[in-house]
Amino acid sequence: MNQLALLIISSILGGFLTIFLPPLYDGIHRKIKARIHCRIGPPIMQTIYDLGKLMVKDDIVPEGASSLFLYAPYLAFSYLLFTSIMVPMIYLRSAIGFTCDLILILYLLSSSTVLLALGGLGSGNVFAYEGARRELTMTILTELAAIFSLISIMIRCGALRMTEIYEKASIIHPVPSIIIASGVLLACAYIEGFRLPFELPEAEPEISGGIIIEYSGRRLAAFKLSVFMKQFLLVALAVNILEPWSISNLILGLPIFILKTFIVYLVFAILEPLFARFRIQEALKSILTICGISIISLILAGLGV
Amino acid sequence: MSRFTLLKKAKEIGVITERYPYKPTKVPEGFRGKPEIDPEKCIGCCACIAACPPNALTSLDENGYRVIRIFYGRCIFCGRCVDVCPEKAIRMTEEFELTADDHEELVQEVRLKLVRCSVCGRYYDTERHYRMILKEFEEAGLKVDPEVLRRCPEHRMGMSAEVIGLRRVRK
Amino acid sequence: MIKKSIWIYHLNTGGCNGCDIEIIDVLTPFHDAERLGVKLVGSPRHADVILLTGPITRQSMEKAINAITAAPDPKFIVAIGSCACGGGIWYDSYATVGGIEAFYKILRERGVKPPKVIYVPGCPPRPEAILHALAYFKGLASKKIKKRVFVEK
Amino acid sequence: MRILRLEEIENPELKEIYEEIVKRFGDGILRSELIAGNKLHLHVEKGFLRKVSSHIFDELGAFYCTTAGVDERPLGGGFRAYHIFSIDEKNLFIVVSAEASPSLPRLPSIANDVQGANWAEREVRDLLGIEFDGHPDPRRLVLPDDWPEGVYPLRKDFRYDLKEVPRVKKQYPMRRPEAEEYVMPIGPYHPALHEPEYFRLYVRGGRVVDAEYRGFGVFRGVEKVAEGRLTYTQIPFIAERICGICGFTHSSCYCEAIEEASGIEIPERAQYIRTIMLELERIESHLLWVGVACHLLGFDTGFMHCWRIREGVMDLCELISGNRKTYGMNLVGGVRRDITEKGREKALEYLAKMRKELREISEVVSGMSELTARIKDVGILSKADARKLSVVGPTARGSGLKRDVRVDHPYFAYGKVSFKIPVYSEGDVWARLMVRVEELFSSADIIEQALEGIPSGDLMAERIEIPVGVRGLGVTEAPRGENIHFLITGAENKIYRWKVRAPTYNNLPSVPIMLKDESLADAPIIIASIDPCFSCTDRMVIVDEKTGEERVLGAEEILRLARRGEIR
Repeated sequence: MNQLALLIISSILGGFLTIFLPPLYDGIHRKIKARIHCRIGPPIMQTIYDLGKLMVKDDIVPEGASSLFLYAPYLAFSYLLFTSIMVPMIYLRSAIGFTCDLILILYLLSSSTVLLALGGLGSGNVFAYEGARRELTMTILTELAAIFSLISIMIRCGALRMTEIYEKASIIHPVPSIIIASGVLLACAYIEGFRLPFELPEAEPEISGGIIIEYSGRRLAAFKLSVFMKQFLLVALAVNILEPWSISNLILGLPIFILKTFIVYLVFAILEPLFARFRIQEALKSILTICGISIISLILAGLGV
Repeated sequence: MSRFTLLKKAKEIGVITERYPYKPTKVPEGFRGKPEIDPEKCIGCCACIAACPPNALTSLDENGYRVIRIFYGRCIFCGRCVDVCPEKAIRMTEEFELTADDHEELVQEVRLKLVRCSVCGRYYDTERHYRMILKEFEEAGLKVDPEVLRRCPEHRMGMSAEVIGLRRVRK
Repeated sequence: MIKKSIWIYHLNTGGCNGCDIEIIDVLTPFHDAERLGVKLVGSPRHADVILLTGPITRQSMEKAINAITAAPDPKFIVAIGSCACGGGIWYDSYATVGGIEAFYKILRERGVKPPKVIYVPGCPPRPEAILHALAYFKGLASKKIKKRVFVEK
Repeated sequence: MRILRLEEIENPELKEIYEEIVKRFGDGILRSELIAGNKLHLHVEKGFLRKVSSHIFDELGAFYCTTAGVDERPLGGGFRAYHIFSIDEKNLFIVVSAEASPSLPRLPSIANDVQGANWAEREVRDLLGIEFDGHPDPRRLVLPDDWPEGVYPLRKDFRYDLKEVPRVKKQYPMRRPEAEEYVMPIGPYHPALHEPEYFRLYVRGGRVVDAEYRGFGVFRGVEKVAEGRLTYTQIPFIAERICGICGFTHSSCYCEAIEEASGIEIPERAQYIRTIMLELERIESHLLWVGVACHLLGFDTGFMHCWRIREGVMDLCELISGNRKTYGMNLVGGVRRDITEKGREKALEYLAKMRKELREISEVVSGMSELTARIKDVGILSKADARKLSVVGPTARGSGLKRDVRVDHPYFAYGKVSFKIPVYSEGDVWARLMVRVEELFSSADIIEQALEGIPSGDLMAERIEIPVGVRGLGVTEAPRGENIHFLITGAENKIYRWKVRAPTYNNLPSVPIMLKDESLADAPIIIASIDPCFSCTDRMVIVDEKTGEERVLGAEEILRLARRGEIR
């Protein structure tokens, strides 16, 4: 019984972390970015305020928007919330775990991105169309890289179940293939978070916010939160595979997990202000390079390294 | 990677943001802020109104008063009114925080009493201007019949200097 | 909640760029409006506060109405600069509507409910004046101007 | 006015040119006069207009400046179009004018010979109703689509404050996209522009195949208001508000024109002060542009740092003039404020700091491969195209044309300082960026020299009298290029006609050429690369209101469009 309670608590905590940590990290991100710009920057809670405000704002549905536009952000959000329960973050087991759950996680992650892009398309706005086009083009390659690296992790650990993978990983750790694979996952997380130089789908000066141009109010909040959550889940997956020993530690699990993700987001925040936006071709080229690296990890995993 | 010098640079410069509105800010000397009419000095001559490029300064004669009105919502803060004011009654202040909820709040009005023409009873000039002219005549050593000066320009027309009573007072 | 996070949309209705540049200036390191929770957005759909500059030219009027109606409630307008507040030096030109009062009259005629407006005169207003308006909106600063009438006794 | 005799022209080069023109088109020259020592005005017979213009443009190697239309009926004439040309290497201006009859105003178009005249002639047609025979593209340019036919706002019988011009339903004839093309609107409200302007890009497979511009959204009726309401001394203030970035160059240009026309000699100190303020304004404008360019390319850190550096020049201007922008220092006959010792010290201190910081920033920017990849070999304008369209300023200098008013036609104190004019031949966005960055350094040089050599003395000319009915032509180098003000003085302290040509007016027609075959993502930076200042360009033009359903307007309109299937 105790085990079950723990399981439920950790799952709820996982969902809670997935919803509240990324906006907080985004606040820190903005603060650091501001610091590199030599200015004070917003309060750390700013992104949470922003999302809270969007909740109370009017939600305008443009005339003739498709049902995808209406439901995509909520759907994506619920997909990701579900995924957050499946991904073990601070406790080894998750409430919903079964054989091949990794495949479902992957599926949910990529379909949430596709949903968001489709939602943008559903608004009928030409800028949203352009943003969604960019998003989809990039997602295909990014997901490829993510899939390759997850497969290489599966191969190396010889398991298909998240919990087993973590168990195995904490035993064999550290091995090159897993380190590379989780590095690739982190890179994917960076790209999926609409961060410069990959901020193409939103690209305010080019396409006025692109994919989110028609969203407002709660839907915009759900949209933004989904993007944050997706990035966070990828980061969570990656850091726990990269450094899995804390996950089974009941007391230190939570603080160490937060510390790990914080460090990752810190690096993200320092990197972003140093880049200019890629053109789509260049973005694809660099994502392709990341794909190549993920294939290397695949080969290494196949070789058992 | 030259771009990483940006980090060094940011550290070197530090945060340069001013803490306004928590800390007040200072404007340099000679700043052209909100123009203000000194109601005690204004004589209602309307020189500023003729000079004002956007017509932010207007005048209107109503109910025995001349209303000199300045609307900051249209003012371009050029300071031409200050240049042309003969009485130095307008000055540029250092105020620039002109946030308002209503455009009526962005108004300064100076209502000056008018004098009537002694012939037709029409209001024609401000009392202050009238008194000033009288004083100027006196200072210049010219004597003038105040009753004649109290005529509107129309009824003063055609009167020679003698009739107006303009003659040098012998000392 | 809206006072903690102000997303601004910049709506130029034929201004000379002076105010527009000062609005951008407010976001740059010296003034850094982001510390007050202000963020510039590219779509009126995301806007809480519309910063309106310019005397509203005949041409841009329809577009301005579109942008204002596209913004979700609750929304506010901050009229930046003397052109927006009262038409500026072109208030009576045949090609402008002539400031926000006249513009609001047209809005009312069309049955559009005009949002509440805050006036920020200046040509262009200093960045601090724009910050003051935003701070006033947030309740951080007080109004410093009121109508003054002098009547000669 | 009569025909000038050769002896009356002192300038030897102008004399030679005049002699040649008289020899070739003797009968066609009806009258001629000197607007100033180096500015010749030829009144030609209608039938000779094209020949004379192409002679000046092709054989004398002149650049086309602009065309000013004037309603001269109250003066006892008809409608007149003044085509203004400048011969840069010889520091000469030639104005060719022809008169159209008041009842049926028609003139031959020179736009086929002088491509740059395309827009200006359309503008004159819109505002004054002069028909140009043989014009290649006689569509409306400046008037809104719903403006009724036959109402010409610049005619003298049109009241400047007439707000109730009826609206008619009509559509602007934009070209419809072909199969496989879709339309990408940039504007009217686009974060890259900050002004209500509209570019319509025709995109095929992510590449721009064609572009149309339908701007003129910042029409405020400047010229008409100035003619109708304002006096000579008030006009510098409206001129300054033509543009909030480069306003001082407009008011200086106006003052230059009117001072030259009335023979007012402004004190040397005032000339130096104007020069210093103009260069401070250039620094402010270029830093602004470099920052915005960084922002458009997604490099916000560069944007923030450029504007951080810029803040210093704003403070400096505030110290000197009493306001951060719209300095309000110019008056006809001189300047209103002096540069104090404190201002001088601050300026020198700032310039040294700016040089250092700017160098650091440009090193970082040039080392960023993803940024340079987006501006090198992008948006190319060839030298031939640049010459054909008579583009000006950094746009011309980035395409290998060495033209700069400050050197070609020195004014104020520019003849007394030495500085470098950067010229790049690549013609891409990178070249235009580099021109601006290097100009920042030469501006600093100019200010330092001017502060060094500034003489003491008065600020205003003693005698300010403006004769009635004389023509004036002022030219200054704005941050964006050559700025032209042409005016005719009038009675009662008012101006009869004031024509403003801002640099962007000549540069904008080159944007569709630059955009061709470029990727859509680069369109904003290409448009921005000419540093377009729409408020300058549109100073006198009105544009389309809601022009029927087809127009791509705000988000709502885009939607409507999409549903109609125009966007595939």
